[in-house]
Amino acid sequence: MKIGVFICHCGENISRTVDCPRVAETCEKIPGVEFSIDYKYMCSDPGQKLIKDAVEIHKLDAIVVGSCSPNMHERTFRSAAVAAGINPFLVEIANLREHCSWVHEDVESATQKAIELVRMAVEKVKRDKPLSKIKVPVTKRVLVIGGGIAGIQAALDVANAGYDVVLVEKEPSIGGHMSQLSETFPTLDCSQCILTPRMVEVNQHPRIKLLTYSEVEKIEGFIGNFKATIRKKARHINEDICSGCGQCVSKCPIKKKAFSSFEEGLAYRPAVYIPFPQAVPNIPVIDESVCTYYRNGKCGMCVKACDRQAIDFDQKDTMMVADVGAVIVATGYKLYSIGKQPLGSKYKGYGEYGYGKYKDVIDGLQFERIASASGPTSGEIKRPSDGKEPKKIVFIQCVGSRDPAKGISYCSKICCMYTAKQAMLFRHKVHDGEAYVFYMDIRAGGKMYEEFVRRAIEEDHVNYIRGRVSRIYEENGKYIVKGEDTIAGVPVNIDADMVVLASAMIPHDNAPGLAQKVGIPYDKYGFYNESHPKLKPVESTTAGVFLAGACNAPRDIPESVAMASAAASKAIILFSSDSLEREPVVARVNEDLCAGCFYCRKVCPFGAVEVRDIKDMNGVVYKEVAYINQGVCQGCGTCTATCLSKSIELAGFNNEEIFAEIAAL
Amino acid sequence: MADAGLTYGYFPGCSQKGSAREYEMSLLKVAGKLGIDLKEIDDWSCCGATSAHATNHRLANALAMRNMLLAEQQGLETLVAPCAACFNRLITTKAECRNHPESKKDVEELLSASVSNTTSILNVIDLFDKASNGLIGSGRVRDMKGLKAACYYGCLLVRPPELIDTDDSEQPDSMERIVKATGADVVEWNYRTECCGAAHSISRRDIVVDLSKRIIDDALMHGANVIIVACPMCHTNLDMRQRVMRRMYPSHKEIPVLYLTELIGLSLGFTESELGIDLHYIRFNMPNEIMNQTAQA
Amino acid sequence: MDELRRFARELLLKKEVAAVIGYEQVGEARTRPVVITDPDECRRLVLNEYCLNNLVVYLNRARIKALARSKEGIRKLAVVAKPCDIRSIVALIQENQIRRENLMILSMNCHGVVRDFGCEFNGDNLAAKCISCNTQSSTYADKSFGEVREIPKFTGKLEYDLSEIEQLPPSKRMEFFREQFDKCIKCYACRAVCPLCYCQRCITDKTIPRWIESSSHSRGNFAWNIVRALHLSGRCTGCGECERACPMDIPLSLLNRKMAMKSKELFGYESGKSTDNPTLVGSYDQKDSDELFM
Amino acid sequence: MDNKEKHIENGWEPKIVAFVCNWCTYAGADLAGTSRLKYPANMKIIRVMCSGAVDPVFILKAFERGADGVLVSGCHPNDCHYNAGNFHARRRWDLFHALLDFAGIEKERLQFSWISASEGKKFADVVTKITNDIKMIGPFKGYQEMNRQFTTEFPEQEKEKLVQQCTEAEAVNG
Amino acid sequence: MKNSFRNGFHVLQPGFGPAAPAKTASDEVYPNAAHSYIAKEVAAKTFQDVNLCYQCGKCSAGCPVRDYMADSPNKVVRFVQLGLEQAALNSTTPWLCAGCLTCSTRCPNDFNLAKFMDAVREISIEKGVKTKEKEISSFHEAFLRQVRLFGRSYEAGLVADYKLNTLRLLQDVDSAPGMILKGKLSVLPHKVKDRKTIKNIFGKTTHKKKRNG
Repeated sequence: MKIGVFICHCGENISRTVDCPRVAETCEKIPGVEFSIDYKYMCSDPGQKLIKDAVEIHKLDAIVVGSCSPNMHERTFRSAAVAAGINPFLVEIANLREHCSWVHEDVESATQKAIELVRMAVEKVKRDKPLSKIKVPVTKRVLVIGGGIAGIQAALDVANAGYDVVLVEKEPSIGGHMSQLSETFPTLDCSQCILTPRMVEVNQHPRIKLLTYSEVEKIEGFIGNFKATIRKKARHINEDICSGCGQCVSKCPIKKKAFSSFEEGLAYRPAVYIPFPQAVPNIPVIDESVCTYYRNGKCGMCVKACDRQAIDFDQKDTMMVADVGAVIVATGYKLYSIGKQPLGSKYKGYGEYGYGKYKDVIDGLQFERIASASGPTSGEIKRPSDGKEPKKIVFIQCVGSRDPAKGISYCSKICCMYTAKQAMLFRHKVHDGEAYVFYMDIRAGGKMYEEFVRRAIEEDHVNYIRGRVSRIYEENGKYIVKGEDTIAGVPVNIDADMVVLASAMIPHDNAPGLAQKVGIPYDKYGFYNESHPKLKPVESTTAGVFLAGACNAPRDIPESVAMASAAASKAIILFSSDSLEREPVVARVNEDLCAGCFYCRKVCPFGAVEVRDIKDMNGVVYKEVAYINQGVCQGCGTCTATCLSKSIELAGFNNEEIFAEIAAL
Repeated sequence: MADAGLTYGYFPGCSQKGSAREYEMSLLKVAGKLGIDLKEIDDWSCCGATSAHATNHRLANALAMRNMLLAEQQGLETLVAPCAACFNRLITTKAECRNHPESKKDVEELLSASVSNTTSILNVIDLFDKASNGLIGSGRVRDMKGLKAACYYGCLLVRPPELIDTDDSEQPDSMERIVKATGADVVEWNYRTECCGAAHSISRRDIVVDLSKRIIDDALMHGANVIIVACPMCHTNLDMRQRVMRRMYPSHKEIPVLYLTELIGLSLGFTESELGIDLHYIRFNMPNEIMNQTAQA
Repeated sequence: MDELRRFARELLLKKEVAAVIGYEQVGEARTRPVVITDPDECRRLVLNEYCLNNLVVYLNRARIKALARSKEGIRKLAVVAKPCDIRSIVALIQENQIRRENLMILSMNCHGVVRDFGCEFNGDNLAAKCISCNTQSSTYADKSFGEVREIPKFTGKLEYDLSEIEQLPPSKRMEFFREQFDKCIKCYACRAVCPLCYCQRCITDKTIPRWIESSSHSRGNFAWNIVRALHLSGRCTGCGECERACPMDIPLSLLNRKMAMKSKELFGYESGKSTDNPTLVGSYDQKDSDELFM
Repeated sequence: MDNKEKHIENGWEPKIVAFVCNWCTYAGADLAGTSRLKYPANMKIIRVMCSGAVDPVFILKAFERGADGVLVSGCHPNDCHYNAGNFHARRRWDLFHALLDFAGIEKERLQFSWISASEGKKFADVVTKITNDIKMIGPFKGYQEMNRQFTTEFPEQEKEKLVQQCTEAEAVNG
Repeated sequence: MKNSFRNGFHVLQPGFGPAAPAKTASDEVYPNAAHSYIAKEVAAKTFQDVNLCYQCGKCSAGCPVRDYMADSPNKVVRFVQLGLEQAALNSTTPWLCAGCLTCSTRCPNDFNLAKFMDAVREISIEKGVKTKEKEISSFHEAFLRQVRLFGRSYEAGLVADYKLNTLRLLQDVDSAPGMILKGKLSVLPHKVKDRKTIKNIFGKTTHKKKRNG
């Protein structure tokens, strides 16, 4: 085998600390090296031409490039090799820049290391085998996880492009948090008025299969070929028969046992309930934990009320499998739990604010419900404790957010805006009311956002006080809010009738669990990581899995919608061809040597290992061996290291190649 | 009755030998009854108190560490510091020396000795809540029903949160648990962790009287008939300063202030003079129900 | 013993099993493995303190496997196994090497075996693995024979004490093991008797690339013995056959025992306990110790 | 004079091999470069796809080839590009490390770390640490003694000559 | 007022707040406040960077003695952040701080403000800045004198010492007899045996005051 070695100076980036000519000279002496040269910019056009010419003149079979990290220019040099007629997998990169010249100062030792790095690459390339790319088919269907506004938007975009969508929502209805909101900033249009048409469209779209009250159990496979297992939880209502008349709901004798999570705990709901009037699908669900039937086998009022016999107490959870080519994760957020938390909790609550202890200290979503025309107070601002109209409300921003001491250092981004909106709504509804907002900074970056906040201050006379509140306590039915105006430098104590805490957006508790099922990384809070913060904001690091909305970071509605459309278009791009090309770095089993212990199968994270029977002359199975599905294998190589008889090899990183690298040390 | 053999080191603190004499009396009585052996550190010295850390943090570290060093040398693994301020000085110094080797080195040089810094420190609540869980209930001879106690933690018993892993710093409930075990009722009130002015007791009496008055008024407003404290400074400010309040505010309503140990002591059957309750400025009158109980017993 | 013979004979007569693998007596204090296919030969079977071999190793031998693929359609083999040997069966089932339904396990209620053939069975000569045995009988077997008797108290002395070696400083330990491994002549008897060394081609026989240097010098010997212990860690059931088979008297089970202890300590895993357990290698727990990792 | 100085005075520089995963640690090492962090030049990296793909025999081979220390590094738990490769690796290393420890190989010789793609600083710190650790305990005498059985038969010049001959032979044979 | 543009940065002109004496504050303007003496000194004493404080004011909002302070606690932090040494050292706020840790407990960015106040107070002693809160400083001095002498605080001695130094002879004169009667104010001090160590500690830690004012 004739090997060419090409050492790049990278301008002066490498040659400043590595004596490139000497490296090239020394490496020429390595057995097998036919040709060796150094050049100022190997990745430039003349540099690539130099490689091509050398291949032609010296009849090279393989090349080693000593340059920057393979993550930078491996692709460049591989295409140069292809242009010169060499298999792209007979190219090895010695990382002389990031791993050598940039991190060392002494020329002698850096040069020595560079030589050794090149020698390792030469030894590896000697054992490299030509490989060709693997083609895998694409299933043109998308799984959207989460039916909030982001999931709805993504599902509609993909479906309207002509592809099938499976939309999975864990609650009984789609709509997400947006359906709970009263009015939206900065336009103050009614949230449900703009959302419900979309929800209905999802339900009626022929290409969207809507699975509510369902959760993703696991996802196997890889880009273009995922297999999602979905658990459809038992509603105890036959969805095919139910007409959504609501008779069962009104007859249910359980009135005051369960709080409505849609109403954020401000109202009760029966055991059989539809979360909210505009729910999609408009089908009730029975809550086993409070239903009398499940507790003592009696009652059955709902059965009597239903003239279509849609109640099915025996309904069980069902599992279904969906083959999809791409996944859009749009699982959204929850609010920071502001009350006192148990000792040792990840996030420490605000004992000083008394949320949970005082009924009229509420969080942002609770206020949305109170202000919403469809809410428990029909849109009239009333205190949860006694139903009286509060005349003085204090809004506190940054509760949970920008508070590393409580566990979260990020800015929750939307609270400045929604607090301004809520204060404004209060002033519109209670004309003689006074609203105070304690803030640290007002972050109103966005179209018409700053103007909106100014309007709250200038037109609606909301009192903005710069300072964080230290403590809230109850005295004679009033809530004493102890603050400080840090601009005037004076203490401010307000006796409020109600306090609204603008609590931070945090990921759902089970966000890490879902991430592990889907196979995507997440940050320390549980927000899902994008592949690149600037250039790949909607891709996860797992190919074929895209992110939309607040599962990635705190986002408001327009941003979530934009992100959802972006994620949808990424999926649609993926579906534009019928098959995908994949790197041929996959594992193969030597069936003759395989002892059939199937440790490989146990360790494979992708379920790529299948069982293959080896039969004798009589057709009797005498041995079972492992077989690796080339389409499913992602090439991690965990099986190769686990295999006791060393019967599995990972193409591109086989044991012989690695041994050669070690031997070259 | 109690598991014998619970032995702890005991760091009294200066007040215990003077203005808070009754705190020590009651603590030792109660501990003895519950089978907890408190071994006073031999030749302990002042922890430095506020004055040291307020003006000279190296001095503060050295004074506090000297006592922990003595405990180490005398084989006492756990120290009970009944005074909340002493407790705070000890845990703060311990943490600083743990987190900052340079501080530890400095302290060791000042003391001319090496310190392993492993002594664990308990306050009075820890002692009764954690170290001898359930002992009070079983040994109770008097039901303190009829007392409506306002548990006053003050500032240093449950702070700083990073060094207190036994209770919440904002809504603590460990003292309430102990008080309930004596049979007394607890009231929900607002000033449980507000400061009484502490070290300004002498130098800025005006502040202390203001702050303490607010605390007392809030306790009264929420229906308390006794305030329970676990710190000699809190006691001084809340008990002794009521005399000044009476002079300044003629409408001032008095409320007795008991040490936590005194309350436990009463429920364990000790008399008021055994516990030193008669040394308080504001007289504590036992509610009739409890008196009757005692008569029957 | 008679019961075993009768039972084995029945099995063969009824054509329930293709063969019975058991022990036969040879001389006063010695047995050897025997594979019986003729019902009448069952009288050769014995059960006693000299049944040292772990017969499970034969279940994976190609020729014996072939017996159970005969045209008559009998898929079952019967094997005589001490309760401790049954742990090897469990391990093999976990590793997909044999199927329970193709196996008839004839167990004995064991009260210990001798350390080697030719010794008198008493406390002095008790096999090392029997010293702290807690599986005198097995519920996993199809049928057990004999009665449970007490194992004699060990009164002999072990040549090497694991805890003593653990106490040595690292350099001394390395010296000790090098000395021991240097005795190795690469006869692979340890591999041949091990029921869990069933690979078609052992890692040490692979030449491209050469995983383990096969000539017997220090470096190859060290690598071989380390890799052998590694491949058995979390799998070895402690039957001790390797050490008994070693002609150079290398204390091989020291490494195996240490790894078994570590598996238990780190992961709470004991090999050959139950077929329901996931294997140690091939499974993981997110809560596995992260101590090693910077 | 402490050990470290003694070893260095002899002009000895440790030889360290790192097996790192492609996705996290290799990228972390790249970041150390892009951030121009400095660390000793003793370590050479061998890239594998996942820390789960590192065979323990690789490490023995590295020692056989004269390595004084070995580092294995991959993605943090739960961050594995392949979901679980590093979990399997962790178990494997827990066992292997215990085995080598028992066989008398110093703990410092074989070290493990989790270094993510964003931890360039950590990579530099880890390399520095392991290099210092190895400098402290000195050359891997135990293994070198075993190696000597081979190398003594081939003095350095002889070896070079042999390589020369092989090269020539190869050139002739094509 | 001089509005200077040094190094292209607009340099802050302090002079706000009643307690920052205009004369001293406007004289000391640090183009790079993080390198100012006071910020560095505070950081060294407290092991925390003063820029941890992001001026939310939660400390001042919860401070029990806030009402008696001219400068809010966060303002003193701001002085140090800006390097306004005189303003920080002349403020009475650090002296009024009772060390109750309410601020430190609630600080969202884990800035230990009580520790910060200790440091500022200590620096002002080191620098010989005399505080207007003379009673408080005298009390601390009197207290430590007792500890230095006896190893423990000797309350009767302390009160006498304090009164002599502050000339507040009549305060609490009514309490003392009661206390003595109740045995709460012992007439003789409890002494520590090993007073050598105590003396040694004091000797090595006492600030070398520049008594020139």
